Amino acid sequence: MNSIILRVGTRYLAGILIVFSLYMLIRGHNEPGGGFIGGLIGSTGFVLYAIACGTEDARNALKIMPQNIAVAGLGIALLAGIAAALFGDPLFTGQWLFINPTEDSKGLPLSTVLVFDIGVYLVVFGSILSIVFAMEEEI
Amino acid sequence: MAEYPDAPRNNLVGLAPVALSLGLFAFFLGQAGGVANGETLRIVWEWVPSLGISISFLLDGLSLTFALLISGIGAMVFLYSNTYLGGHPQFARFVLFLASFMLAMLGLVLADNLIALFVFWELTTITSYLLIGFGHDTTKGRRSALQALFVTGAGALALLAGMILLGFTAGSFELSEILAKGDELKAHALYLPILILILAGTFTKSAQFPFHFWLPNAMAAPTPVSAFLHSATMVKAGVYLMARLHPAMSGTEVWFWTLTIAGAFTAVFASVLALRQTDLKQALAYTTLMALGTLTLFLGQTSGYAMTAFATFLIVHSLYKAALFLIVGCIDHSTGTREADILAGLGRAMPVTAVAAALAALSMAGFPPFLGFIGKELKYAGILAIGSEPFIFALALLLANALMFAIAGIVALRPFWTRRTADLPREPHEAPWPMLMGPVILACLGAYFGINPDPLQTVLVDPTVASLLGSTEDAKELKLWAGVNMPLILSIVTVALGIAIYIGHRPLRAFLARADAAAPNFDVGWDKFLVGLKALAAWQTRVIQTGRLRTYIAVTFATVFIAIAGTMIARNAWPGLPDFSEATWPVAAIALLISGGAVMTALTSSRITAMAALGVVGIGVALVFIVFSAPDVAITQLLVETLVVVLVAVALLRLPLLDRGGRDHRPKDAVLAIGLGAITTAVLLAVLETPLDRRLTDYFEVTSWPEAFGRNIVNVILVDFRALDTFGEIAVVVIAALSAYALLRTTSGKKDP
Amino acid sequence: MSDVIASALILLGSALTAAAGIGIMRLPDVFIRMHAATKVGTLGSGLILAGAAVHFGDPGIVLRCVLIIFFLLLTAPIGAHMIGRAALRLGIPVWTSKSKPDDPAT
Amino acid sequence: MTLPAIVLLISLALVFVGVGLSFIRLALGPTMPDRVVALDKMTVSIVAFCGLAAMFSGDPAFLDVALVLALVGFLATVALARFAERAVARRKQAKETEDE
Amino acid sequence: MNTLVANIFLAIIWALFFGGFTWLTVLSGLVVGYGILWLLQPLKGARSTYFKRVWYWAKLIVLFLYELIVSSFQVLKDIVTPQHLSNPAIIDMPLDVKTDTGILLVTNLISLTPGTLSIDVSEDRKTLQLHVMFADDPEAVCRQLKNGMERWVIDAVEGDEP
Amino acid sequence: MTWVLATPLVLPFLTAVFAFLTRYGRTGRWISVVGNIFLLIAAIVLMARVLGAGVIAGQMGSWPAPFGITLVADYLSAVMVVITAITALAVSIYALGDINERKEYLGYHALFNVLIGGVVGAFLTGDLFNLYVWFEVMLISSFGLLVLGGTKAQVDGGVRYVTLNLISTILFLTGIGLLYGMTGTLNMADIAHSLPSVENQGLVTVIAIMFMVAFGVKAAVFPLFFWLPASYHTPAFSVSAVFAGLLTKVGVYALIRMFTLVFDHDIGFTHTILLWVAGFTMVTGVLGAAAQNDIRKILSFHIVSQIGYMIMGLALLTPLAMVGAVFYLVHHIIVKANLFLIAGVIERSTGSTDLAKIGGLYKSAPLLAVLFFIPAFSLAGFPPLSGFWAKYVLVAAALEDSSWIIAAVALIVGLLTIFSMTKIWAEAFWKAHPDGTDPVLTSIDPDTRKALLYPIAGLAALTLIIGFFPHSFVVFAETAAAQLLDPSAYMAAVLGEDAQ
Amino acid sequence: MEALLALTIGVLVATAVYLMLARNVLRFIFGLVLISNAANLTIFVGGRLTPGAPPLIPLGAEAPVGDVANALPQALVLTAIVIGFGLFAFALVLMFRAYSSLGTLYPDEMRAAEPRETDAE
Ligand code: NA
Ligand code: NA
Repeated sequence: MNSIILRVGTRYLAGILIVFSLYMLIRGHNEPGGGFIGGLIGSTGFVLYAIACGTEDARNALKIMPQNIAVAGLGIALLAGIAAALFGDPLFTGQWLFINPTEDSKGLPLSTVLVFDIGVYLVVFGSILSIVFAMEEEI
Repeated sequence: MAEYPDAPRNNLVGLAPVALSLGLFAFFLGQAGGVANGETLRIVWEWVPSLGISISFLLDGLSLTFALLISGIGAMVFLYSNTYLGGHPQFARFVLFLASFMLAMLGLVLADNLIALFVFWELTTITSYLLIGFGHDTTKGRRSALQALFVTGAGALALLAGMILLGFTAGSFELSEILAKGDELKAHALYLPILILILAGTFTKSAQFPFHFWLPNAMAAPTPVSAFLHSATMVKAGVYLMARLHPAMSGTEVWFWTLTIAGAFTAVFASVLALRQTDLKQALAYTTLMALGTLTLFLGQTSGYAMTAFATFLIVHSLYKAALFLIVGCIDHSTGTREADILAGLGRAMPVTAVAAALAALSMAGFPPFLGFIGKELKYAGILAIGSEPFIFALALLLANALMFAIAGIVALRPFWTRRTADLPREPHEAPWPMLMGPVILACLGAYFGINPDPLQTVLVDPTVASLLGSTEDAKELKLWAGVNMPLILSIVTVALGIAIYIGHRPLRAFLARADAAAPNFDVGWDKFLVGLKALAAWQTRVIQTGRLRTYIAVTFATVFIAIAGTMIARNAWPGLPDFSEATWPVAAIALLISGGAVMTALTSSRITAMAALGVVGIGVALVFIVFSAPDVAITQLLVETLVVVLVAVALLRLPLLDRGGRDHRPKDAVLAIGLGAITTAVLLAVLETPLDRRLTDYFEVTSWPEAFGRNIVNVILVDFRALDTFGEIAVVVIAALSAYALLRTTSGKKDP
Repeated sequence: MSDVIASALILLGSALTAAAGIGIMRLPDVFIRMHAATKVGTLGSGLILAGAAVHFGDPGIVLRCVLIIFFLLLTAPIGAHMIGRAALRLGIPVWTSKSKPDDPAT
Repeated sequence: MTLPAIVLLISLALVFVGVGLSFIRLALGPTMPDRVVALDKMTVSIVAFCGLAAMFSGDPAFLDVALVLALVGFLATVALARFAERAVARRKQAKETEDE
Repeated sequence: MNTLVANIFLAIIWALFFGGFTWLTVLSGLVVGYGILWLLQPLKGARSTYFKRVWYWAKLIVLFLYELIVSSFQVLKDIVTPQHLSNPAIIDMPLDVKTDTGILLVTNLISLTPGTLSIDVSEDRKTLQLHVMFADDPEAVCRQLKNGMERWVIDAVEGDEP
Repeated sequence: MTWVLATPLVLPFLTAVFAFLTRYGRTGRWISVVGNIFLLIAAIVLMARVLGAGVIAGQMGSWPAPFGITLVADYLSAVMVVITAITALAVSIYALGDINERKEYLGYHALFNVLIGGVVGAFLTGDLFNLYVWFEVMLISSFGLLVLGGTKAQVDGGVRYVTLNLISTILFLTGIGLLYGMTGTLNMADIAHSLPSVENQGLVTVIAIMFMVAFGVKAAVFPLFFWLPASYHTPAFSVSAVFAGLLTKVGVYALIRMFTLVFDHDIGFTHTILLWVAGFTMVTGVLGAAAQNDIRKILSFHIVSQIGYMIMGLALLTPLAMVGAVFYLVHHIIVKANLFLIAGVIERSTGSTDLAKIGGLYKSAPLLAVLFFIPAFSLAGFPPLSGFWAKYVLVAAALEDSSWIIAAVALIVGLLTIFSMTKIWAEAFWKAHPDGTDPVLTSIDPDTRKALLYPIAGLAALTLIIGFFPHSFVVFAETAAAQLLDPSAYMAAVLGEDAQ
Repeated sequence: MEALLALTIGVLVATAVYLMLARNVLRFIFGLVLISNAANLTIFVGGRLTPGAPPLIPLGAEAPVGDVANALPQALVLTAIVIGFGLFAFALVLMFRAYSSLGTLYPDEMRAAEPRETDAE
């Protein structure tokens, strides 16, 4: 797209969108957000990039083939579910680790549930981009 | 053989089944003494006990007679084939099929479980199909194979139904138990259906009128197959089954009339048609039909004479018919033709064959002192024992026998003993001994048992009658001279009439050819049936699988509508009048927005309007989610809606306009669409009238934070409570992406990044 | 006090939003309508969110409202630019005061 | 802490008026960009709607919806505008001014 | 230097998203921002003399808001009056602002202030195509924008450059 | 031990992920084979446990039923999983010779294994929405597999397949929404538990009919089967084999599950409709096949016809009929998948699947003739092959139930099936090749040939085993049928004993 | 409230079906989007409607305060939306591809899989 305004705007917006998407991902367990929403927002960052600067640039920026991101995300989500086996629990039983617990809070949570949500993020992100990039390359 | 000069012969493949059948023959012969003394041998292997199906074998007189015929004639046919077809590239297959057939046939006649019997029955059908299809290179060969398979297969399905009903009615599939319940069966309401279904199976298998037409066509098979399957064994499977069930099912009016009339008619009809044939094998095929008719006729009776006649003629016919088929094979093989009008004067070149043929033909014609004579006398005795209208049936039999007499002369005497008038394709020569063994032995047996019928009587006939009637008491004696009686008189009339027919057979044949051409032809009917079936299939496919996607979609939606609306009406599940009192104006506005967007999408012929209108609907739906407290869903909805617009906008760049001239007005579609919309609303309103059970949500609300450590309950459901759903869902997303990518790139030639 | 300010902001904002809608309906061509949509509309939404910020008062929420306004101001003109450019390239005639009234670009 | 409900209701009504009018413009067209502008305007109005919803319920969660929409909503506008523009480039001969 | 500024910018955004500055949010924001900039390398931007221009930025924002509110009434008036008051035209304005950010700011701000709408920037970045609602005197509109909005932006964004 | 249930579900997805990420080399295909071997092992372990325990259930995520998602295996589920694993292994081996590197690069193995994962999930889940999700997984991967290769026929077939299946999907989803609105639960056993207390029982029937139509499209019953004959002949042979074997059966499975466990309140209405549907499906399918002249099209229409038999078993709903339905289901998967695999070999050795253009195989490729003969005549219901028992039990059930018409239909359709199978046999095998050539298997390169023929031979052997030793299969099917007709054990395993 | 949305869903279904029955598969795609929305709304409405209270647990509380909206249908709808998007994207690409390789968007003219009899023979 030969629009200078859009290109320059994208320079900022794409970054903001991706930061925002990660934010939505991480806080999703407690506030609106989560892997889906995060992945959707993150992908719009690169969709915008592709529209403004072309898919070649967007692919270069992304560096990894979006399909691989998506499939890896699926693998991560699955491994997060399988991890429960190590603790003798059924598939997709969340495993939690609270770092630095205090009196009034449980501490910083690390969990397979979050890993699962990251997998979801990557799947949505990678999948949308592989479709949009491929379609963009058709026109 | 001339045809396959390089091929090895008399190898293991060819001789093993000879040994096998001889061994079996010896085994069965060994059992003969016991059987004659009324012992029965029963072997049971459980197969599917929970369905009452076992592989159980029972050897009684009837089975033994058949088993000996099958294994004995089998041995000769195998020996014969080894020369006749030895070296043929598909000889091994042929032998395999033929041996399988023989074993299946033995299984059939020995089986004591109806379902096991059916299994063997069908195995004979398949092997016969493969054997008839030996000449698979020709359209005719394939047609004949299919015809035989289809006709007998159709009968077999009826038979299966009959057997199942019989088993259910009798409470067992074991024949030995069923036969003990004859009176119960005959009194049962299902007796008639069972009888009809079973007779459908046996009549097709035994080529009774009007299912006779497949048998002459099956002569496309190699001659040993014809000799074995289509005269001595398989076609008699139907007869066997009727005989097998005779004790349980005979004696009713319907049994008597059906079998008697069908048998008599087939006998006469077939022998008339036999006379019309000029191909020796075809002529024999029709005489086989006559024999089967005769056997059926006798099975319609219950008298001792009839049963003895049945048993005797069964054996007689197998002996002479197998011999004659093999002889025709020798003639064909030797001269290259089977045309009755050409063949003549072979006696000098083929003396052994000629003698064997003469012996067999005399037995067939019913000359004393051959076994055929005894058989014929018993037949007349049996027919005269019929309770009602015996003379009509006797007349029929007389006519059939006379024709048989004439045909025996035409087929087995004329080619050898008349002067040659026309050139033959090949100069005749005697067939090699393995091919002569069978006919000679079989023909001699016919003569031997005629003179000395006692062993036959004790070993086979009496036990068979015992199987049919329960005891040997009523079995009649086999003897050449029974004094001057009605049967003898009929025999003399038969001979006289036979000679007359023989003399006048040429003009008679010409007349028959004309008559036949005028009469309905079942073989042509078969073709018409196939054409009709294909036409029906094609018509149905045109109507249903039209190839027009729009029709498919319309039918699918119409089905949905009819199914739901019909059920709503049938079950009166309508909701009460909807209650709009709680509706607020913002929600009404949103509803209006969504509806407006939807209607605009449906009616516009502009793509960008459609896209924008879709966007409006998406926004409206997101507003619903916002108003009713679903922020996560609203965000997702808005994001997805945006991506939908982006993707559609990209795709549309390459796609043409929505309408080519003229707008898209479709009133009929609109009716269906409105109907579906209305019914959806109705069902939903009805559902909303039931109170909602919030158990699940209540549980999620109280456990979300304490146990799953999340305060966004929706997200906790997604990643924890129902993570498996979410996992499946992301799999959908990944695969959608991979599929879409693959679709765009498989052949587009674009390089992958 | 804050409620009064918030109410004023919200009412003003929503009035502008409605006005923008009227503008979109009434103004004679796509370019002028864009003026209404892009700025009056954006300003209206911005004011409502400003009202929300005042209403809630919580710093986190205020920041969020500020971000929303910032993003609106960042993206709305880019969108307008894209539409305007397309309109121009489509060759849609610009309505001028010399054009016939109520007969905008066709 | 609660605003007078009447204020919110009036605001809501006004926002809906804006949305409704935009929708009419979207339906009327007549040109492609007109429709895109209308949709864009509606998107921006929804941001306002989210703000109102947050105040109605007292739950700031709805502001997250507004945040997302403010960031992403213009993407549809961009895509549609680009479509309008390219569609013309692709069919120079065809008179594309009047939509299709 | 550019990268660092952008990095901080992203880190702040990140922290804002989490609703406050704690060592955890800022630090993680810096890390995340770094990752993203690494991802976006082909898009290098952001100037280095950012802090010096805080003053100009403040001025820009205030003046812009003033413009926005005051001149909105022009459009409003046109909307609410029965007659169309405007006299629109497409005009070309020469651009002095050079940097990408500058161009974006100028065009966006021009678009946001009622009465003017940026349509396009030419490929050579020298001309800005505008739609002006009240174009009785195109020259004057042009001059006003160049001395106003563009000047402020150049001061804020490109202050160091001649 | 819930992992007995979860492992067969997880394995295909793991296989898919690893096969995709290694698709640049040839590793992917072997990962697929090895993964499916593991799947078969896992399925057999599951079967062993089910044989011991009757019904086993497990709660994913440790959340109790009906709140969390239940995986549950009764006899029917277990045998479906085993048969799925067998088919998957056979097809993954076949794919070694059938799928080119381009398709592998584009993700064939991922699509295939995810499809298998979806099928396994559908068989094991005890949750209605989760069933929807697995249906979607299957559907989307089948979309991808169908069009992979991108020929015109594939794309066109794809359009037909996709549009019609999407309608069913939406209907399914709507049905779930409505059922949830009535019962407030998604666990199928729990729904079955709650439905009797719904006041408007007529409405329950309406929803039942919605599900019947939705699954009817998936199962390809009359008059909803259009998509199947329009598309199944277009993709790669391994793909149509797995479609033919498994996909429609999942629809049948879902019908069986829903109309024994959940919707058993108005049998006089629902199952009468099913019986009519079964009859029409049998007849229209078999007549459709009779009109075709391409092997794959013939086989495709026969899928429809044979689905009718399975529905007939469900519709009669007697113990014997359910035995027939279960037996038919299992038998048909093996046989139909195998026939499509064989069609692939026929195409490779003769150059086409159009009967007019091929021939001569009986003479020059007797091994293939044998391999075809077994499943073809099994399909036609000849004893002692597996199809005979399937047909026998169903006909016996119909006769036992005095349902004369459907019994007659079943028998006549069986006859017409013979007609179609012999048509293929006569044209492709008996008839000489119209080119005068003698097609031979040795024209296929040895590695490919092995890859193609081993799975065919294996499936044929299975057909023979079931045919010759049907007893244990029948006994198994009897237990499966008993579990279906009296779901108390199922419900107890899912909801706990006290729920009864 | 629910009744009003039930009506709206009816309108969505009707328009969607009308579109899906159209000659042009592009309209089918549009119809698909509409009917997906209808299905999602059905689930949402089936779970009953609660205005103004998202299913979130406030900081410091163990469970939601007061009556909040039914979270389960929301999760289901979210799942359905994403699945629907996947299906939609594929369907769109398929139609796109169908046009580029078959040259038409009218399925009545795409007869590669089920050729007309005249074409076949
Ligand atoms: Na129930
Ligand atoms: Na039940």
